[in-house]
Formats: sequence, C-alpha cells, structure tokens
Amino acid sequence: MAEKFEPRIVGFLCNWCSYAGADLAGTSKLKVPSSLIPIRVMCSSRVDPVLVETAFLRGADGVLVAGCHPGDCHYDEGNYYARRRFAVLKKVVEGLGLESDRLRLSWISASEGQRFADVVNEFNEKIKKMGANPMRKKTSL
Amino acid sequence: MERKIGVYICECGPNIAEKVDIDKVIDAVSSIDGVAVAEKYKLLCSADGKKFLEEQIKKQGLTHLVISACSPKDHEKTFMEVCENAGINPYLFQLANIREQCAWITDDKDEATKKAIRLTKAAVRRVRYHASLEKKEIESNPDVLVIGGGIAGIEASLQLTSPDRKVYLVEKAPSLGGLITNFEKTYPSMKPGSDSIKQKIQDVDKNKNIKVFTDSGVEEVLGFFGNFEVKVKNVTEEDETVEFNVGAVVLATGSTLFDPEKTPQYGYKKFDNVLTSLEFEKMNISGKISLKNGESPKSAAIIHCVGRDEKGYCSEICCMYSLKFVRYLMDKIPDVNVSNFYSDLCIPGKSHQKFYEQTKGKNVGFVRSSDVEVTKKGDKLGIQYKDENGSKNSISVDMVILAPAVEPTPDAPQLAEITNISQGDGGFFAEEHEKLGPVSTSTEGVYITGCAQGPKDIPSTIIQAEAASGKILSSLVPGRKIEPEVKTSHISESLCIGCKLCLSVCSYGAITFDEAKKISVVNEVICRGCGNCVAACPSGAASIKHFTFNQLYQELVEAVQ
Amino acid sequence: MSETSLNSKGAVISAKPNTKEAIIGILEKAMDKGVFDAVLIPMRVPAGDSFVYVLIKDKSLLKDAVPLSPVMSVQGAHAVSSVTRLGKGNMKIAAVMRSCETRAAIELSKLSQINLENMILISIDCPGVLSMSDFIGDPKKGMKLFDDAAEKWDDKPMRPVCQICDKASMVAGDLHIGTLGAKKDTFFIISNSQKGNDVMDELDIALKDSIDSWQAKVKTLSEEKQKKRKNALKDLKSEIGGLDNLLDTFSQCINCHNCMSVCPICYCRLCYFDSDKVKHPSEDYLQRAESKGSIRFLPDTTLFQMGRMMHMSLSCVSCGACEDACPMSIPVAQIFSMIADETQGSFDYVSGRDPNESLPLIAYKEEELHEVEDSND
Amino acid sequence: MTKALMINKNVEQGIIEFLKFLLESGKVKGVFTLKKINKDNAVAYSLISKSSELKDAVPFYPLMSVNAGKLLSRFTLKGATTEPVVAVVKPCELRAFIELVKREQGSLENLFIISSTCGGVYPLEMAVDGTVEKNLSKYWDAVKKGEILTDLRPVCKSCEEFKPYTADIAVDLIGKSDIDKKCMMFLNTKKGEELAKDMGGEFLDKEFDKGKLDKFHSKREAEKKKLFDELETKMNGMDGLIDIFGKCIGCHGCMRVCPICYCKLCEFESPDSEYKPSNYESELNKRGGLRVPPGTVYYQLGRLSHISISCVGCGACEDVCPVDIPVSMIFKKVGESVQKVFDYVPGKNVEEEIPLVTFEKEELAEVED
Amino acid sequence: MNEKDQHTDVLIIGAGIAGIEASLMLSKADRKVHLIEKTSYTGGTAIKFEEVFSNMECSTCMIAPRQQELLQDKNINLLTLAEVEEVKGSFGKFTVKIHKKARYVDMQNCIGCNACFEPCPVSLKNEFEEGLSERKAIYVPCAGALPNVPMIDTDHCLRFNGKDKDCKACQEACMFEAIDFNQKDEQLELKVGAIIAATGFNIFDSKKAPQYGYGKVDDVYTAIEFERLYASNGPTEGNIVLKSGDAPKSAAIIHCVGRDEKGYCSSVCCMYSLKFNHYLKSKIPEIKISEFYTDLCIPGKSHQKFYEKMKETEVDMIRATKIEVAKQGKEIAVKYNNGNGKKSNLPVDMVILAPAIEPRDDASKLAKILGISVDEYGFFKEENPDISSVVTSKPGVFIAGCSQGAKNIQDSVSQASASVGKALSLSK
Repeated sequence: MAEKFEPRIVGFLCNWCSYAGADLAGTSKLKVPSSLIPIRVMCSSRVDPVLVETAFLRGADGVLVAGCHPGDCHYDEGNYYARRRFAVLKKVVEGLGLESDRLRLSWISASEGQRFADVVNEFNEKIKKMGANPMRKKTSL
Repeated sequence: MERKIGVYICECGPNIAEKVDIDKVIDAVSSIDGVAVAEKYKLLCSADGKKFLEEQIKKQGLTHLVISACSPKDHEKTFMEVCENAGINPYLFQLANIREQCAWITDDKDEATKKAIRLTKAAVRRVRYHASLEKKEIESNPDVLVIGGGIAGIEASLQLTSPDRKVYLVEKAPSLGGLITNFEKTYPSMKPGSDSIKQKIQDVDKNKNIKVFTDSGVEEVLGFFGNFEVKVKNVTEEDETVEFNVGAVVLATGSTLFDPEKTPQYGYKKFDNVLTSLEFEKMNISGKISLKNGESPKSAAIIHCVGRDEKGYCSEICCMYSLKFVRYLMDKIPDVNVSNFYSDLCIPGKSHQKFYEQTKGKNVGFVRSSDVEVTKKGDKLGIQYKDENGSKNSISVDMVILAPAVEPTPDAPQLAEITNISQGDGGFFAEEHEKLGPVSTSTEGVYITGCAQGPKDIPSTIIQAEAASGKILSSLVPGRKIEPEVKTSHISESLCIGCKLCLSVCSYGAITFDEAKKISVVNEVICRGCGNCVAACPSGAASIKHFTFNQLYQELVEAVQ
Repeated sequence: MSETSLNSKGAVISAKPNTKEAIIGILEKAMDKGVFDAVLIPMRVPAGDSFVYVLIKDKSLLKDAVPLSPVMSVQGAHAVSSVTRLGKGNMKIAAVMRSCETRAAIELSKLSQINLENMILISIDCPGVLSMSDFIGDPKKGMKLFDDAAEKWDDKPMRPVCQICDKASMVAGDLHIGTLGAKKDTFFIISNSQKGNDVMDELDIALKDSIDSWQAKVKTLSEEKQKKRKNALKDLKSEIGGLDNLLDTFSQCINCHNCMSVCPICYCRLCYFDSDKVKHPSEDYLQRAESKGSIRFLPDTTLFQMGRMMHMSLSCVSCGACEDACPMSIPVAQIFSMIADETQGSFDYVSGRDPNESLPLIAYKEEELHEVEDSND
Repeated sequence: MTKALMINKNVEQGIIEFLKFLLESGKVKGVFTLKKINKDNAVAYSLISKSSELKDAVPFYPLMSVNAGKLLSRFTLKGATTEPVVAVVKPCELRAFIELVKREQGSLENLFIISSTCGGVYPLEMAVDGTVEKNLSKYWDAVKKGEILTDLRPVCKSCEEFKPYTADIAVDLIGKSDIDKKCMMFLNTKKGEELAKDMGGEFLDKEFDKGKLDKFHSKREAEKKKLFDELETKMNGMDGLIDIFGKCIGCHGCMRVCPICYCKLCEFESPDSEYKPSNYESELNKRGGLRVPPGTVYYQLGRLSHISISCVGCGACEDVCPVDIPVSMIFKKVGESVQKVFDYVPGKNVEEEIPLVTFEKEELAEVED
Repeated sequence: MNEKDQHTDVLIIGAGIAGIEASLMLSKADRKVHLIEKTSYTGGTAIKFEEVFSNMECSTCMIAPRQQELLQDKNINLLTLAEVEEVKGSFGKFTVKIHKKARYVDMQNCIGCNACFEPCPVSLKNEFEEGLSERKAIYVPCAGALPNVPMIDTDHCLRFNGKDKDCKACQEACMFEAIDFNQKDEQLELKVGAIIAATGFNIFDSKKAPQYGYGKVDDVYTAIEFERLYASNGPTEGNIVLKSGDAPKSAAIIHCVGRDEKGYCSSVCCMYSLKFNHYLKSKIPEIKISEFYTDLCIPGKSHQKFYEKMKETEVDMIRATKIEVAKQGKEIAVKYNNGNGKKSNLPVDMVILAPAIEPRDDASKLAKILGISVDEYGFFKEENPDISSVVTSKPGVFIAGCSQGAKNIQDSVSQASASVGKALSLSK
C-alpha cells in the first residue's frame, strides 16, 4: 500500500496512575506518538475484555491496557483481576492464531511520565513493524 | 428531546493554538449529527471563559457540552460547575484532553491536529450517550458504637460524645479500663498509669451521652456507613440482647500476649519465678516484687522478643517496657542486679533513647544474645545464651521476666466477620491503606484503633483513638446527610442471573445477594465506582454510571476509525 | 478431586444380568432405603427417537432409564441446574450423568447456578456419544451403532470431540461407576467424597476392593486420548487458526446462538451478545460498511465467538453440546475445547475437577502472570 | 397499469446493474443483499457501500441463511436509517419485516425494498457442503418452468404467499423463461419510480403475468394440502404433539431465528418460567417422574400462541432445529388457521392493524446503558 | 466553649502529607481551612519519594490525587510561600498575621505550560532535586509539582537582584499575562479558632559527621538525594548512576547517621534503608549491597515481613561500629568494626547515608510565635503524651507529623487525623 501506515492504538488508561502518568508525559513535554487514543477508565479492572476484543476486531492496530503497578491499585486489588482477565484474553487470541502481540498490558504509575512515553513509543514501533491490523479490511467478521 | 451539543475548543493561549489547527478541528466536528455549535476560545478556564461558556449554553439552549482543552485532572470539575451554573446536568459534559495528551507530546502540527480531531470526535460521540446523574443524599445516624473499653475505646468515646451524638461503649470485661489498669507507671513519663485511666473512667461514667455495656459482646453489625444496625448481647444474663442504630463503629478491642508455653525454652510454667510481663506488672502494682518463697529477688533477667520468631514481627513496646521494669526493680529493690537479654534494641521516637541512657547503670546489664534458654539451677534459675560472637555463656538469677510478643485477641476473627473487615499481617485488623488510611478500613464507617490494629504503645494508641474520632467527627456530622459516590455500579434486576462473580471481586462488600430474588444488588452508598464488577459480569447485567459500555464503545469506535 | 485418597479403594459390583440393570438395581435399592428421594437420569422419549433427562420419584419408572444414552440431547448439568438453581429443595437427588456433565454441574455450582447440597453426583465411564444428526436420522440404527461401539470401547462412530476426550473417566462427583478394567460381569463403584462414602455405607456396600485395574486402564486410555487429542488439536489449529481460516470457519455461522443456548456453562439469563450492548444504530453499521466497502450483516460473528470464549472457556468441559446443535456443522466444540486447554492451562485449572477449586477470575496471586505484563518487550 | 423498467440482461445481473447505478449515482448509500462472502461460496446478507463489492452479490440466491426481515429490523431498531438504503429480500422476509415495523421494531423510512416472486429456497444444511451451489441451474430451470422443486424446504414448497406485496420494486421470476436475458422490474410505488429514474433501460407499462402466477399458486396449494395431511396424521391430539416435540432439546434456536420473536428476553427464558424446587416436588407427587428441563411442549404451544398470528412461514425455525422437528410446518399450519379467523395475511400491508397484540412492547427498558 | 463569637476557621501550617490530611478532613467537616505552606508547592517531603515501604507503593500515585483534591476544594484556602508572623488571642479566637511572599506568577492566569522557563537566562542548582539538576530563576521544583505554577526566585532573577533590571524574558514568553513583576509581598490577617502545626522535618546535615565523607568523597549520597536519583520524575529519570555516569556495582547503606549527635533513634531509617536495597536491586539486579547498622529497629506488624523479603535479595547485613568512609582509588572504602570489635574494610562504588530526622531549623522560632514549647531536641512539645501527643501547652494549638518527632507516614497521618479530632471535639 502506498500511503504511509499510521497505527491506530487504543489505550485504556486507569484514572489514578496511568492516565496521570500520561498527563505527566505531556507536562514534561516528552515525545509520545499520536497514534494512541487514550480512553480513561477509573480502574484497569473496568476494562471488560470484550471491549478489548471489540477494539481488536474493529481493526485497532494495537490495544494498550494500562493500570497502577501491582499493589498500588487505588481500589486495592483491581489490577490483579485485570491481569488475570487479560491473561485469558491473550490465550484466546493466541489460541485462534491471531496476532496477540497487538494487545499489551502495562503498569504505569503517576510519576512515570517517561515510562509512559517509552511504552507507547515501543508499542508504536512494534505495531509499525507488524503493519495494519488485517481485521480492518475483512468484510465477513 | 432534541440533542444540541456544543463543542468548544480551548486555544489555551499558544499551548494548543500553536500546535493544533483548531479551525480544522471545528470543521471536522461541526458536521456531526447533533452538534449545534462548534467554536474556539482563547482560554476557557479563565473567568471570562467560564462566563462565555455559561452564556453560550443558555443562548444556544445546549443539552450537551464537549470541551477540548486540558486534562480532566485540571479542569473537569471547573467545567462541570459551569454546566451546573448554566442549568444543565454536569454529567452531560465530556472533556477531551487535547493538551497534555496531544498538543504537548508532539511537534508535528499536522499529526497533533489529526489526533485532536479524533479526540474531539470521540468526546462528541461519547457525550451523546451520557445520562444525567443526580447527587444522592442519605439520612445518617451520628451515634457511634465503640467496641472495647480500654484506653483506646475510652479515649474515643470521650472525644466523640456530645449532646447531639450518643456513644455506645461495649466492653466484654466486667469493668472498663483494659490492660493499663495493671500498670503502676507508664513510660517514658513514668507517671502513674492506672490513676490516669481511673480519672477517664469517671468521666465516662459521668457522661450521660455515653451508654456503657460491660460484660457484653457485639453480636451483629448490619448495614453501612451512617446506618448500621447493632445487636449487643450481655454475657452474664443470657438472651439479654439490646439493639440500636449507629452511623459508625470503632474497634478498640486491644491485644493479648503471646503464650510463652509455646516456647518451652524459656521455662514458663515449668519453673517458679518465671513471669510474663503482665504477671510482673500485676505483682509490681500490688506493691511488692517477691519470689515464690516471699523473699525479694537479688537478681533478675528480662528476656526480650519472646515469641518474635513465632509471630514474625517486632512488637515495638517490649524493649521500652523492659526498661521500665528495670526502673520498677531498682525502685523497689535498690541493690538488685538486672540483665536484659535482647537481640536488637528497638527504642524509636524522640524521648526513648534518653530513657534508655538514664536506665543504664552499673547493676543493669544489656546482653545482645541469641538462643536464650532458662534452666533450673539449684534454687536459682540458669540462663544460657550465645553472645554476639556466638560463644556460649550462662548466668544464674532469682527471677526471670519474659517479654512476650503482642498478638491479636482471640475474638479478632469473629469481630472482623461481624464488622465485615479483614485481618492483615499478624492477624491484626487490616487498615484501609498502610500509609494514608491507618485507622479506616475497607468498610466505610468502621474504624480500628490501638493494638487491635497492630502493636503500639499508649501514646500511639491514644493518637489512633483520636484519629478515629477525627474521622468520624469530620464525616458524620449530626443533622447532615451523607453524599455517596455518584458514578456507581448498577446491576439490572432482569438480567442478573445470580452467579455472584461480581460479589467475589468487589473489594468493598458493596454488592449483596438477594436470596429471595437470587440476584446481586449494589449498595450505592458503599460502591466506590471502580467498575470491577462490570468487567466480571458475563451477561452485561452490571454497568457503571458514566463509564457504561456504550460510552466507552463510542470512544473506541472513533479511536479505530 | 479424582487424585484424592478417597477413591483409592472402591467396591466391585456384580453386573448381572447386565451393567445397566445392575446399576438401576442399586438405584432402586437406594430409593427403597431412602438414601435418596429421586433420581435424575436419561430416559428414552415416548416416540423412541431421542433421550431426555427425567427426574424420577416413582422407582417403577427406573426400569426404562438409560444410564448411558447414545446421544447427549440435553447436557445433564442443564437439567441439574433447572432442578436446583433456585434452591436445594427438600429432596435428596442422585444424578446419573457422564463425566463431562458432572464436571459442568460442578462448575455451575461454583457459579451459584446449581446447589449441590442435596445432590449426589454419580458419573459413569463414558465411551462418548453419537452426534445428534447421526442418531436422529435412524434412531434404531443409531442405538445399535452406539451399543456395539460402547461395548468395544470404539470411539470411531462417536462425536469428534468425544474421540479426543481425555477425561471420560474423570471422577469429580460423589460416586463413579467404573466399567473399564473390570472383570467380566462386574463393575466398580468408586467413592470420591464423604457424601459418596455415606451413600455406600447406607447401602451396606463396603469400599474395600482394589480398583487398581480400573485406574490402570483409565490411565492407559486417557494417555492414548491425550496423544490423539494433542495431534487432533494441532491439526485443528492449522485448519482454523489464523484470521482467514477463522473467518472461513465461521463464514457459515447464522447467529442462531444455538451453541450458546445449549452450552451448560452459558448460564446467563440473556447473553451479552443478544443484549442491547450489541445492537447499534444504523449509522454505526453504515460507517463500517463505508470503511470496508461492505460488511456481512449481521456483523460481529467473530466477536460473539471470541466473546463467548472469553466468558466461558475457563469453565468449558468440552461436552460437545454446541457442535451438536449447530445447524451449520461448524466444529465449535473442537475449537472451544482447544481454547479451553489454553485458557485453563494458564491457571493450572481443570474445569469441574474440584468443587472447592476457586474460579480463576475471582482469585489472584500477587506474584503471577508476569509474562503477560508488557508482553511486547 | 404499473410502470416497469426493463434491462436486457440476466435478471440477477440486471438487478446488480441497477444496484450499482443506485450506489454510484448516490441515490442510496448502502445496498442490502445476499452476497458470496468467501471463496467457498458461503452466502450471507451484506451491507454494501462500494459498487465494486457488488460483483459477488447474488440477490436471488435460493437460500435463507437468516430471515432478512430480522436483519432489517436490527438495522433500523435504534431508528430509521440515517442514509438511504436499498434492500433486496424475499417476499416472506419482507412480510416479516412489515410485521416487525408494525411492532415498532424497525422502520421503512429511507429504506427501499426490492423483492421478487419467490420460487422457494433450499434447506440450510445443503449450504453446509456446497450442495446448493451445485443445484443452482436445477433451481432456476424449475423457476422458469414455474414448477415446484422436490428438494426445496417443505414450507417453501407449500408457500402460497410468494408475491412481493409491498415491495417498491418487484421482479417476476416464476414461470419466466426469459429471465436469462431479461430483467423486468415493476415499479410498484412512488419510491420505486423515484429510484428507477435516470436508470438506463426501457420503461414500459406492464402487469404481472397473472395467469402464470395463479397456475403456480394452485400447484403450491396442492402441495400444501399434501403436506398438511401428512402432518395431520403425525400430530393427533396432545400425544401427537408430545411425540413430535418429544425430542426437542430446548435450545430455543427456533425462537432465536424467528423473525417475529423479537422480544429482548423470551418469556420462556424469563424468571417466571423457572421451576422452584417446590414446583418439582409437587409435580413429582402428582406423577412419578418429570422431564427436566420441563415445559418443552408448553414452550412450543406458548410460542405458537405468541406468534402464530404473524407467522410468515419463512421456515427459518425448521432450518436450525438440531433434531429435525417439522417446526415450521406446524407453525405454518396453526398460523394459517389463526390468520384465517381474522382474514389476516401477515405483512401484506403495513397499514393493517395486528388483530391481537399479545405481547409487551416495552420490556426490559432498563437493560439499555 | 460555645461562645458565639468564636471563629470556626482553622489554620494549618505546612502542606505536607499531614497538613493535607488535616485540611481535607476539616473541609469535609464543613470548616474553612487556611493552609499555609512555606514553599511554592504541596506534598512536603513525601513527594520526593518514588516508592514508600512496606508495600512499595508509588508515592505520587498515592499523594497526587489528594493534592488535586486539595487544590479543587472550595473550603481550603491554600497560601503558598507563606509563613506565620504573629499569633494573638486564644482558642476559638486567634488572630494570625501571615507574611505571604510574592510568587510573581498569577495563580489564576498561569495555566502551567512552563513556557517561561526556557527563555530565562539564569540557571542554578535545583534544591528540590538536592542540587542534582539545574533549574531556572523562574521554575517549578519538578515536573508534576502541584500547584503547577512556577515562582520567581528573586535572589537569582537578574531583574530582581539588579544584574539586569530590564530582563523580562519570562514575561515575554508568557501568553497569559500571568507573570507580574509588580506583585508585592502581602501581610494577611486571619481569624481562626484553632491552629494545627504540621511543619515537618529536616534531615541531619551529614557534613556534621565528617567520618562518613559526605561532601568530601564523591558518590556519597544522603537518603533524600538517593530518593531523587531513583525517582522516575527526578534528575536521572530514575537511573541510579555514579558521578562517572556508569551504574554502581556495589553500594553501602549506612544507618543511624547522626544518631549519636542527636541522641535519639529516628525510627524510619532502618525501614527506608531496606527500601533502598529494593530500589538498587530493582534497577541493578547484580549489584552487591551491604547495610551497616547497630540495632535493627523495624517495629510494627508489617515491617519484619518486608525485612525478610529484602534479606532474600542477599543483602549483606553488617552490625558495625566506628564506621568511616574514605576515598580509595576509584572506589570508596568503608572501614568499620564488626560486632566482635574486629576491624574490616569494604570497598564500594556508592555510599548512601541514612541521616537522622531533626526539627526544621525555624521550628523554635515558629514555636515562639505559636506560644508552644519545644523539647530538648527542638521538636514541638506535646503537653503530655499519656494524655495526647497532639495537644500542646497552648489550648487551641495542635501539632502533627514529624514536627512533633520522627515518625513514618502512617503515624504522621494518624496524628493529623488525631489533631483534627481534638480540634473538632474541643470546639463542638
């Protein structure tokens, strides 16, 4: 395809840590790829795996779920549940021979502006290498 | 009703204006169905900006508001107030963060503009599915149940009571006071311990707003913050149960001592004249420190950290009260020899080291030792131990005082269950947050104080009692209603099939099970709106206000466009 | 669970005149003695062309019961749920089911859809079942086909998912009837719980005989199956794995959701994917068509399948009901079974193995699954 | 005299030509029609917005994977289509949609309907192994001759309502020997005429060939009598029903694919229809044994009472029944008898009131986010 | 005391973790709060930490939401760069004079874009970062500081210190007319009913204990310096590096620095030293760490568990006396006597000191103003710990946090809540 591939990445960010981390990346004027569209949720445990599947099947080139580091959850233990759900999701996607690398779970704290930038950059590069999500073109999903 | 969405993009001075082609954004969104107006403004969070928005909402008769500006962390509240002032529900508003997460993270204006458009579109899509949310207000009962009539419970009760607030103080013993009644003196002040508590007990008795139940235990605590129903049972006259309502509960049930019989090496209950710290306090306060044979001891050994290995934590107070015991002994038997067997001297806090320095003396030994063992040596007691260099030594003494670890009271598990809180390290009641919530618990309205929360000395115990009272005085004001979280979960009665998955993942016990209907029910007063239950529910019966499936779906659809 | 000492011993029972009648005999005896008040067991329908679960209180009806029906018309766990979902009731009920049905029942009990308190779950060594379509055509022939195959323990005529089932003799309930490795005209009864022991006591059947021969046979058999399963699933993955294969596989799906409605684990009142959440305004569909040129309508078939995997694969017992009910003969059961291995594997969880094993998604360990964190580095 | 548009092309090509024109001229933004969706010729309804995608369209394919009436309802459930869309559907699908529109489960606004006289379709299972594809020519020959093909679905073979009553544009297929060369579109409505305007081809005044259709009708009538009689013998009284429905596995697939069953939650899956332990106990005291889950026949009869008045006899239910119960024939039979009482032909006319409204329109409102 | 004329507002001195807690609680009780803070930012010392023991929770994630809440709370009047000058009156009717230094940046107009930093010609060591990085004369202490509004350091600003009276580089860069050179220091008078002093602590100046080589030997850091080294929003974005720029292969953590001089145990050093061990291992897994201590003071139910977890990381716990730190070639030599008096010498790349916690240098001055007394160490003195550690000899003046004595965050928060409890219950 001729035109330059610009990944579309959906980022589910928890309000207390990761979204704050993303903001800090901004206030610190760090370079973060614009490919990521942040969606704020109160807790990573709100991220219904079906929502992630929906994004994935709708052609999101990557989906990032980010929450507080284990032990730091504002709601005590939400991120542990989120991690288990994500693990199942990964297995389902892998099991069907689909590109599970397009799904990523990261822990990003409110003080980790730099880490947020690094994670998104890295993920963005990875996705660029992988190319567009073939789902985007499929008409019989 | 027809939807009229207003979209306003903040230039934020050069911050957004220089990085984002705002006019392009306006073009992109103004065509969207439902968008009545799309405009830019130099600085929406400024006084003028807010006035401008208010006028716009009124003038244009807007039903929904979308603002593309800075992070919600900065000004979501600000603009929600604008909505309220302009007469639309503050939740019919969405803030798109095109500064921190757009303008400020790239130099490529084209790129930034594209992203700003997507973010704004997403916000517009989302806001169409927003619902008005109303603040709820719930009557609350200002009265307080205090469980445990020791220093913490008494302190809390005295501080909480007022003409418009009743306190119910429940103590399982026949009288108030707790452990401290056995202490002749308390460190570091070495002021009389029992006297100070006597005074406080009188204050309690005098106070007609404090209802005291002795010989009594709490049977049941149902309900939630502001509205607990309590059952108290008097253990002497059976079946005598009293029921009353309170708004908050303070657990001040104190602690007990590790049983040295579990560590036979110290000879407790095997040999005479081996006492626990509490036994020694009692002997001391009785006026005379004496051996079984009535004579007063010429030498004594105090063994620290009894049961520390078994329990796996340092009980914080043993070193200090051991030093206090040295003082007791010196006072009553001037020529006595005292040796302390310890591993690490734990005397934190500003005045404690001084206390230690002043206690040291020629007749007072401090032996850093391990593998301490107590044996019978003729009519004396032998202490064998390894010193710092690991070489075996032994001395003999008349009396041995053990400093056993502080541990939770046997009824802690039961109390935890009754009050719906959990037990943490060492079996002590678990605080809500190790740092920021030392006296609150995962159940709002239930507070923990003193040694029930963890080993601590009297001043720290009092502080926690005051802290718990503070929490209650500030959050449970007589005559004031409680305003619970608005963005809570909700479970559809007709969709719920009663699998209880939501129940199991809720950290706050906000979800209960209706056995009759066989469905889960969210108590919106307790719910904190994390949304965990929503993701746990396979049938989509659970949803969370303001973060509904549809609202998030709309955002993500835009994100993948 | 099956590895407990509880079932290291069992009882050898005489299978005269034949196993079926011997089993029924025991059930009758138990009802006489009031060990249980009712039995839930498959039975041939009046027309004789199918089998259904019947809850029997009048023991005279037991004679027509068929402990091992040739088809799985209704998944037994569905039946148990229907009886106990709203409460344990006052009857002690014995349910005679296949292992996969028993395990489904245990999963449902964890999901509060079944109350096991008054239930006694009795499982039987399972030779598999015929596919509905094979049977319905000519029930008589089907019956014969099944009996012969079951006799010889020959799985060729059975459903594909039965052919690769390695848990056909897994003991998860209270009692298990073992026919494998038994001497002629005998079978084993193995107890797997206190409940089971009590039942045996009340029936004066001592659990004193060795079951080594059964265990040995089960071991070899399930090892065979595991091999077979491994290869079969490998082939399956190469067939349906990858986006294009997957879409082809599901291209025939007509969204009837039969697979979901017959699935014992899909206990929801209304499926997420039948709910309002998946009903979008026309513009949403038009936009999608716009961006791709065209979309199949209804779309989101794959989302339904993957979503269901997300929701139930951790509890999937590979019973095959879904595949049986699929009008388009999509190998759903095999696909879900394959995914279930993956998802359950990541928590060393075996669905229905143990009533006290907590469901993976309502528990967690602080130190685990680090491989899924930042799984891109 | 109705207007008609004639294109000199094979009838399916002609329609596709027309659909292309509609998309390219911007008269519609979407085309809703059957389409081959993969190399194995799997056929499914698709929403098409790029004319190039029309190459795989098969508007009159003799298969009903899903009743399009249900699909159009899903498409317009949340409100009329925002953009003009044209749909090519079978008569019974159209009638089903009309019934749903009457129940506010869809909207005709902005929607153009093309339909045809229908020769019936093959059973679904024939699609599984590609048999349909192999039997296409056989099908079209029969249609051209106006004959009833034996291996069609029973409901189709006995269907008398094969005319596209309210379609904006109707195509006549039955007994037309020239459909390989000619595509004749009758512009039944103003909407239809609007649509066809500016389309190349010749416009003439024409009528349906009534004679041929009547002949075909009588053939179907005869076939129906035969099938109904067969059924009669099978289902005599309650025992007959129990026999027939005995093997029902309770998957409710029939309900799920039924275009008329539009309830968010079927009454027979709602809490009210659940047995409490006490129900079981009392039942068991009445009779010694009870089938579990219970209420199989009750469900079937209940569904009959709910939908028979509107059953369009599309046969979708029978296609999905895993245990081959002749559901659709039974529903058709009962349905027609009920409909006769009110002399009501479901879906024949959108203005016509539903004789009896047995269901709640707005239930489970709280389910929506 | 129920006289009508009593003031219900409360003055809180110090916007550290204790001050914030107290303010939020009082606001919740519908009290108006004047929170005065000496520095330009809230959060006190705790926001300098990356993680806090024993759960290793991210400190910012923990505190930032509360700082936000604070800023958006209508009941709380936050006065930064402000100090108490005079307190008159008694419980229920205090009159307080506040000196509020000019920030020269308008809190309302500034939107925190930081555009003004870059053009500023002056650059100097950033105190917040313990001098490990540079700042301008107009600055915020670190990214993410709240309120996110810079201040002008008039000592170094060319315009103010006279080096370049016409410099207005920052003003020109600001698009919001937020920078106002004409701002003046203000004298405010507040009428409050009660006062809570939560002014926090200093750490003992390690130079006063020269044997540890601080200030003489490179790569000897104080605890706070090290916290910033590890902080992901700090000068090195959390990379622990030596002056040379490479990562240390070995490190020594020395406890009880200044304990003898101060004469008390600061109660938190053992725990945070163990935390440092975790910091180091998490960034440099193969690093060799030795902790030098005399008595391990880890009281409380959760701390020993943490200690044991740390021991698994093979930290070398050395009970030592007479510790000396000196340069030794490329490395640093730590000389010490071990338990049985044997002399040893351990070469390491990096030394981290755990200095004692001491009162703020202005504590006694403030105490005088407040009319309360300080103890022999200079901490605010409670009237009687057996009665209450937050009540002072002066009715209506309460104390909380480390200004009353060394303590960890949990105890500081408890004391803050306690002081609120006292204030509310005594004035109800």
